[in-house]
Amino acid sequence: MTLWKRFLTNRGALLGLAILIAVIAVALLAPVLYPRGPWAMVQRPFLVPFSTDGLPLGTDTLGRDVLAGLVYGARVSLLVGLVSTLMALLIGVPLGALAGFYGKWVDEGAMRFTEFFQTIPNFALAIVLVAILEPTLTSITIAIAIVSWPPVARLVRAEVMSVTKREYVDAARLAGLSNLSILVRQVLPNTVSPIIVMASLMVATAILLESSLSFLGLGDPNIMSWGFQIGAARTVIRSAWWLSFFPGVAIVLTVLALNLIGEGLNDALNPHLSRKGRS
Amino acid sequence: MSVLKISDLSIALPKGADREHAVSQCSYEIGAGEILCVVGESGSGKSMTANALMGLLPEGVRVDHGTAEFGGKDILRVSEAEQRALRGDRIAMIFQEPMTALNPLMRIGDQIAEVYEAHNRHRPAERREKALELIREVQLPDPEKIIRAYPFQLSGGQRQRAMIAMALALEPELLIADEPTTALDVTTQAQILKLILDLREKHGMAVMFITHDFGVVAEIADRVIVMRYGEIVERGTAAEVLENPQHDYTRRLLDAIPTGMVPQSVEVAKAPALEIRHLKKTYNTGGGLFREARAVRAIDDVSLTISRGEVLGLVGESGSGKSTLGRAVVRLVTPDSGSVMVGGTDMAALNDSELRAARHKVQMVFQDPYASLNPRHRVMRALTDGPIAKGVPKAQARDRARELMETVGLGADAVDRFPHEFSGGQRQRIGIARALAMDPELIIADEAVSALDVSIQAQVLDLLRDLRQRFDLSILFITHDLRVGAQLCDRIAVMQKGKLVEIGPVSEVFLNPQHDYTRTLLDAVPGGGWGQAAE
Amino acid sequence: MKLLKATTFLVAASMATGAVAQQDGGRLDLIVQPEPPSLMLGLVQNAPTQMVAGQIYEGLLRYNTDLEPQPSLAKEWSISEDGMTYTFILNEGVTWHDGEPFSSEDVIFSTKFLQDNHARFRGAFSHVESVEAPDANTIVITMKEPYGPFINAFEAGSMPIVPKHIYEGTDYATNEMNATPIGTGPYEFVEWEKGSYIHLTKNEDYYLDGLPHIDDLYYRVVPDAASRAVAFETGEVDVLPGGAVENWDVARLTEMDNVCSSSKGWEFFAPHAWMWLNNREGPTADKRFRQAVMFAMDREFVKDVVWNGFGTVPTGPVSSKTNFYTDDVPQYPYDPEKAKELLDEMGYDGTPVRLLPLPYGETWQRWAEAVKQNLGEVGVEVEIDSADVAGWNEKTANWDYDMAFTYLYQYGDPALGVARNYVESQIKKGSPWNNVEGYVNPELDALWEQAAVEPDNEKRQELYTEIQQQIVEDVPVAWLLEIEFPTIYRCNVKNLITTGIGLNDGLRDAWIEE
Amino acid sequence: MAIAGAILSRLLKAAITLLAIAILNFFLVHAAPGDPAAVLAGEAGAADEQMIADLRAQFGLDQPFYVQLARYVGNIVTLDLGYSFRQGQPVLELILERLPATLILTLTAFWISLVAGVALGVAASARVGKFTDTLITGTALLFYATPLYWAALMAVLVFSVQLGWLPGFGYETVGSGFGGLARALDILKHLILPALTLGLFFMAVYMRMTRASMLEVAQQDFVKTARAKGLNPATIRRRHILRNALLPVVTLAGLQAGQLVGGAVLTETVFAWPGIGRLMFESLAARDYNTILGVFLVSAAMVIVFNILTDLVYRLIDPRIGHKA
Repeated sequence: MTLWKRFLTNRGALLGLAILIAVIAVALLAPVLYPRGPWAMVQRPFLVPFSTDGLPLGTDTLGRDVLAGLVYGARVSLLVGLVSTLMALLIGVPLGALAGFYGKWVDEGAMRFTEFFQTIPNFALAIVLVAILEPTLTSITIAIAIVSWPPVARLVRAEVMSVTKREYVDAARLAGLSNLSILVRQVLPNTVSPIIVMASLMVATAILLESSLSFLGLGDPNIMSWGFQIGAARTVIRSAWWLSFFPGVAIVLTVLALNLIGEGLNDALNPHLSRKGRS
Repeated sequence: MSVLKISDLSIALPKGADREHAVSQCSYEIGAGEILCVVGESGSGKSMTANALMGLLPEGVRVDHGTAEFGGKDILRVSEAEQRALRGDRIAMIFQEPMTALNPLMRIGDQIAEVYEAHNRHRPAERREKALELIREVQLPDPEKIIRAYPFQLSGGQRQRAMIAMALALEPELLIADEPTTALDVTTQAQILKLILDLREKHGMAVMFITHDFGVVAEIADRVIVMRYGEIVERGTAAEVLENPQHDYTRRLLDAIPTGMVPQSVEVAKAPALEIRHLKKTYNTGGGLFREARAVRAIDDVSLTISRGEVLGLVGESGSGKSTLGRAVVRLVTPDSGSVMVGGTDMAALNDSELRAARHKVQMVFQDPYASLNPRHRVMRALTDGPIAKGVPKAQARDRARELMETVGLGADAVDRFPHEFSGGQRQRIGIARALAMDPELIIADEAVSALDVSIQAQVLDLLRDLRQRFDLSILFITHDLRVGAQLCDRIAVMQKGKLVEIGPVSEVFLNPQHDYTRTLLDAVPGGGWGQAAE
Repeated sequence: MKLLKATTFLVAASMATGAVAQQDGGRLDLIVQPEPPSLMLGLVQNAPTQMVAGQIYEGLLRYNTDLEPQPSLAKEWSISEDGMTYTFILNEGVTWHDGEPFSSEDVIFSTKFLQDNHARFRGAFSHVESVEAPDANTIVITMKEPYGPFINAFEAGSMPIVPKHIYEGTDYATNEMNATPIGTGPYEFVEWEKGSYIHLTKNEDYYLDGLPHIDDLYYRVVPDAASRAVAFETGEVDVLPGGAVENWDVARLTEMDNVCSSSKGWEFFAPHAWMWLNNREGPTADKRFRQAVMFAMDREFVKDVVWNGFGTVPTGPVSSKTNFYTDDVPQYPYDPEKAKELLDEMGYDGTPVRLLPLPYGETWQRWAEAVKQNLGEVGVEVEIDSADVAGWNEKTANWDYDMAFTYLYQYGDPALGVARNYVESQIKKGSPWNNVEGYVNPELDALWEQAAVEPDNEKRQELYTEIQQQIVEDVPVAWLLEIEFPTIYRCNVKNLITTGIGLNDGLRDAWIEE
Repeated sequence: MAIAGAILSRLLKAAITLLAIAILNFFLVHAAPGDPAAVLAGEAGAADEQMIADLRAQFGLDQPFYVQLARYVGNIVTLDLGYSFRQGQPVLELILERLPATLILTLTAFWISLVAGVALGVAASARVGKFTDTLITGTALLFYATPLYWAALMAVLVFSVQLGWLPGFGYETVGSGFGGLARALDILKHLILPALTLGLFFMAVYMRMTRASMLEVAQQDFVKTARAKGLNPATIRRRHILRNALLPVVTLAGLQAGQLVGGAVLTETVFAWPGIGRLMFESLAARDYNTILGVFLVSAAMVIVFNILTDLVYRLIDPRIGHKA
């Protein structure tokens, strides 16, 4: 069975994929759905959900449409999740690859560096970074990337080490290929699967992290994101539960979807570990 | 009187498997004190029956039809609890991989005593005593120490002995041994086979011995069953089957076995293709925080020469340094000192860029057909990457690749396929074509046929023999299997613990070994006596 | 000499306000937010410190909600006709919490201590020639020149009296006793569980008979606004000082049984919110742009929605609660069309402007968002900057902003709390509290100066009216709101707010009805 | 002996790491806009240059940057975390006051999540593919995807405000005068909600890991050996599968236990828990340099301590470590 087919037989993964596609679609269509943007004060504040036509999820503390905020928030969550993951990969993959491929002092040095970053308390570091750089979309993304690359480096290092031991890599050496070309063309492509699985989970974690930072008031004030919505609404949670409830659900669903996809990919890539596979 | 009587047994595979039944309509019995060998190649379904008897069938696989009568009951139909009561008590089993078959976190003594615990025998204190007795019985050294040892502290052979001790704990009527010696070195294998024979003698238990190796069959079997695709194709006493096989398949299997018949070697006296002088390589393991540094001499002052057109067999057990030597010749390992002269170049002395330019001189055929080809690259790429890097024009390299695929018998069109579309034997052929594509002066074949089934092994050896004649190849053929070595090589070199202990023409080494170790090795070859008798 | 007030009336007066006889005893839990850095009021004067330490330390005077002086450590006081001499008669039998007697020596020492450590005190005392203590219970202050607002500078936050016997000759900042403050106030320090609560207990030897009434005060530290609301709901705390919960919660909480709220107790501070508009550069340097901003903002909407109806839209720089206020000034109603006209007139090219909100919680953030939206509607693109308290400070103090939110206290008199933001002499980099916008108007500077030293109140009013009229025309900053911080408390807590600084010194008279 | 030596060498390495962290953070923290003097002055509501200059001199901020750094590093190597000018207390004292609360919270959450996670993971793996498994994995996935602070808010709403079962915030009942056991019980009551919400996420993590690990180990040869011995499934699961399956869980748990200490900011904030996470967050806003750096160092030290502890535990479980590679 091909990877894709195996993936599609996994009901959880399919559900995840469906949710994610929906979220992406909504994010892309945001300007079409709500041309006035998420900040427009459209009605009385604190309108209860399902009470007013056109405002199915009610309005927030300034009379802004909660649904519009959710729709625009999808863009930010996905963007921060994706970009910070990409950045983390850009740091972690080369570092891990070099460490795993060259071994010896390169490995030693790279792993010390990685360990160093793993010793610094992650979330605290993210907070300090955002506070220093001042909360903007860029600084938040950078901070998330900086705290999330070490596991990537470790994974890639382990994978590269294991792939480098395979005989076809020896064969490539004997073919006279250069180290760089072996690393890039023979080794790395064969480590892609676990990296993809990890990346899908990292996007999920990054979304959670972004929302946590926003909750602490370290969000970009010009950007409507889900974390921002919850953070802004937490003080009114008693009187206007829906303001933090719906963005919370949006986060849970998106993160859940990404996790389901990650697990589905993992199962599809490692059929011998999945429960349905034969021993 | 039969201990076990299997009638009309069929075991169904789950949907989507390559065939419907792992085992179909098999009937046989094992008598008390009898050793029955179940022989077959991978996928023949030979282990499935054993698993069914033990109630250890993998998920999705189930008994479809038939009975297995043991102690007056059909043990395929009894409840899980009854089956559990049988397991380890009246039927015991040992497995192929001694390295993984023991719980790494438990002491050997506890793992043995656990058998008593599982069946509620003896008081805890006595269990230890019993375990100690068993350890003595399977001739493990220093029993008091072994009982407290963890599996990782034991060698493969010792672990297999510990496994046997466990199996013997409750004096089973039937011992099922699933390829118990396949993963062991040849000398260890001989010892374990002897141990099983002794124990059979002493306890009179029946043994169902599953193997792929007719050599082992010759050593141990009373009766033999040959299986193919889940069906029994031949049965009889050991002597009948080995000497007078009735079924084509059996005959082919037997023919495929390198018999150990020693060919008269051709004298080759041309210029040397490879000259190794005083080669040394020492590995320093450990030196970390938690362990003491240890120096292992993988290659200890080895010198040898391979003439142009010669095939030199390099044999030795695991850890003898034979593979390290092969890898040092291609400079996948950099030796500490000494020289490796190939066509006037000292491979051991080149720097990185010189080395890249000289790589094509020596090529290698690897052991694992599944790991030696990049799963993401088409065959064409595997065959042309090297030549192109060497400077051969692309079109020419591609033509050559097609040609080579014809040569190794896969057809020119096969270049556009991915490795996973080929079987293990076919992949080894691709590996050989890849080596040839570089027009090397020397080929290192590192256990190139070890991972293959016997019949496939024979085909690949035939191909090598053929190529050798057509292209006048110089080959360093590394193997742990002396019989294979004897078939292809002109001269044999024997390595032990990094040292070259003997080197000479095949006939000399086999018929008139000079070194004790060589003799031990030859004696340990299973079915050695039978092989010679066939001559 | 003219005797202004006598002490004995006050106790009687406050007794009279309660119909029921006052009860002693009980425990009161209050929120303090954020956790104060220190309780040594002489060294640290930020809001939470003032709120807690105001029960421990005392000033010479207090001020009622009409900002009239009331006795505190001084039982009587007088001002000479020429406004040059202030005489205070101190209460007798006052002791420090450690039992040492209090005397005029402590007051003299405090003026020295505060000169070194208290910026606002330093400002007010720059007009003072000398301080003398003719006897143990008398203080005589001689001025360099008459200074009208001086009588408003004696409450505990402006001039806390600190113990000489503890601080004299020591390094004030590192004195170990800072951790266990000793004052003369109605409550004594017991313990401070950092991050959790501060416990004060009744001063049994307080010099006013029968006061205080409550046995124990617990100032609770709850960092999250929503949790603070929960704490009040679940009955864990009894008093939410102004600003302790977000405004949206106020309405909900006050609807609960036995819950009262009051907007009183802020008259002395009269917190006044505005946006600094950078008068030096960018579009905000143009008066028409600044006026357009005023017209573009729907300040009533913000008051109603963001502040839940609390507060008053201001007419200009002086709060309606502060002395010498006038509403006879140019008006800036919500008028986007007018704003657009002004922008067209100046030829505004669409340059985006940065807006720096005040990092004090969700209310302020919403406010910034509303302003952004309002300005966006008249075609001014606003980019909200973000910064925490330190970053906000840094940016405003170094003039790195286009528009920036702030709010400041007025301390009862324009000369104390208003002039500093508009006179040229107060344009100094490094402080976020002076003339940060860079407004320069020499003509007005002269009027400010004149008004400060004018002894006659009617004349002062005239001067301040003129100032207000001119300055509102110029819009150096965009005035947003006279902030009201309602205090929410259980109705059985009586006499909680009796002065112009409310909770900061109010617990002296408070009592709990069983 | 070997263990003692190993630990010593680990500690040395840890000391170097900590010093590097201190220096890096020193740069980071000083790169933030504003300084403690400005914040203090700013909060006072009125300030003049003299006041800010006085404060800066008092905090040593008037010195050149490298002098400040050298002074700080000098302090650190003599185990002096410096003085918090904002709080008027030595940083170490300040941290030690707050540390117990954080440790109680995080360790409780850690143990709850570990024990519950492993138990659920075992339960799910035992009934793989069945309803129980689906239910457990589904719930775990949900916990895994739920923002921690959101769960915390909801928990306060339901259990504290609506039902009134448990206190919604704080560390203990203030001024209760409880001592001894009564106080412990009181703290326990306050602990339940924050520890549970903090633990939920990690419980999901450990559950998933245990389940996957159990399934993987169950495929291994020695499990087949155990079955061939006739052991009953429960014994096999406990003695053979679980012990081996715990190895990766222990590794992960060790990594996270350390991170928990510095990572409880959110929980501490929502539940007003007087721990060091909050101390750091508040100090950051106040630019209380020494305190931020101190908390960072102590949290990083916790990570290291837990890593070493993990190694020791690992040694207890796995005899292979300590004997050879």
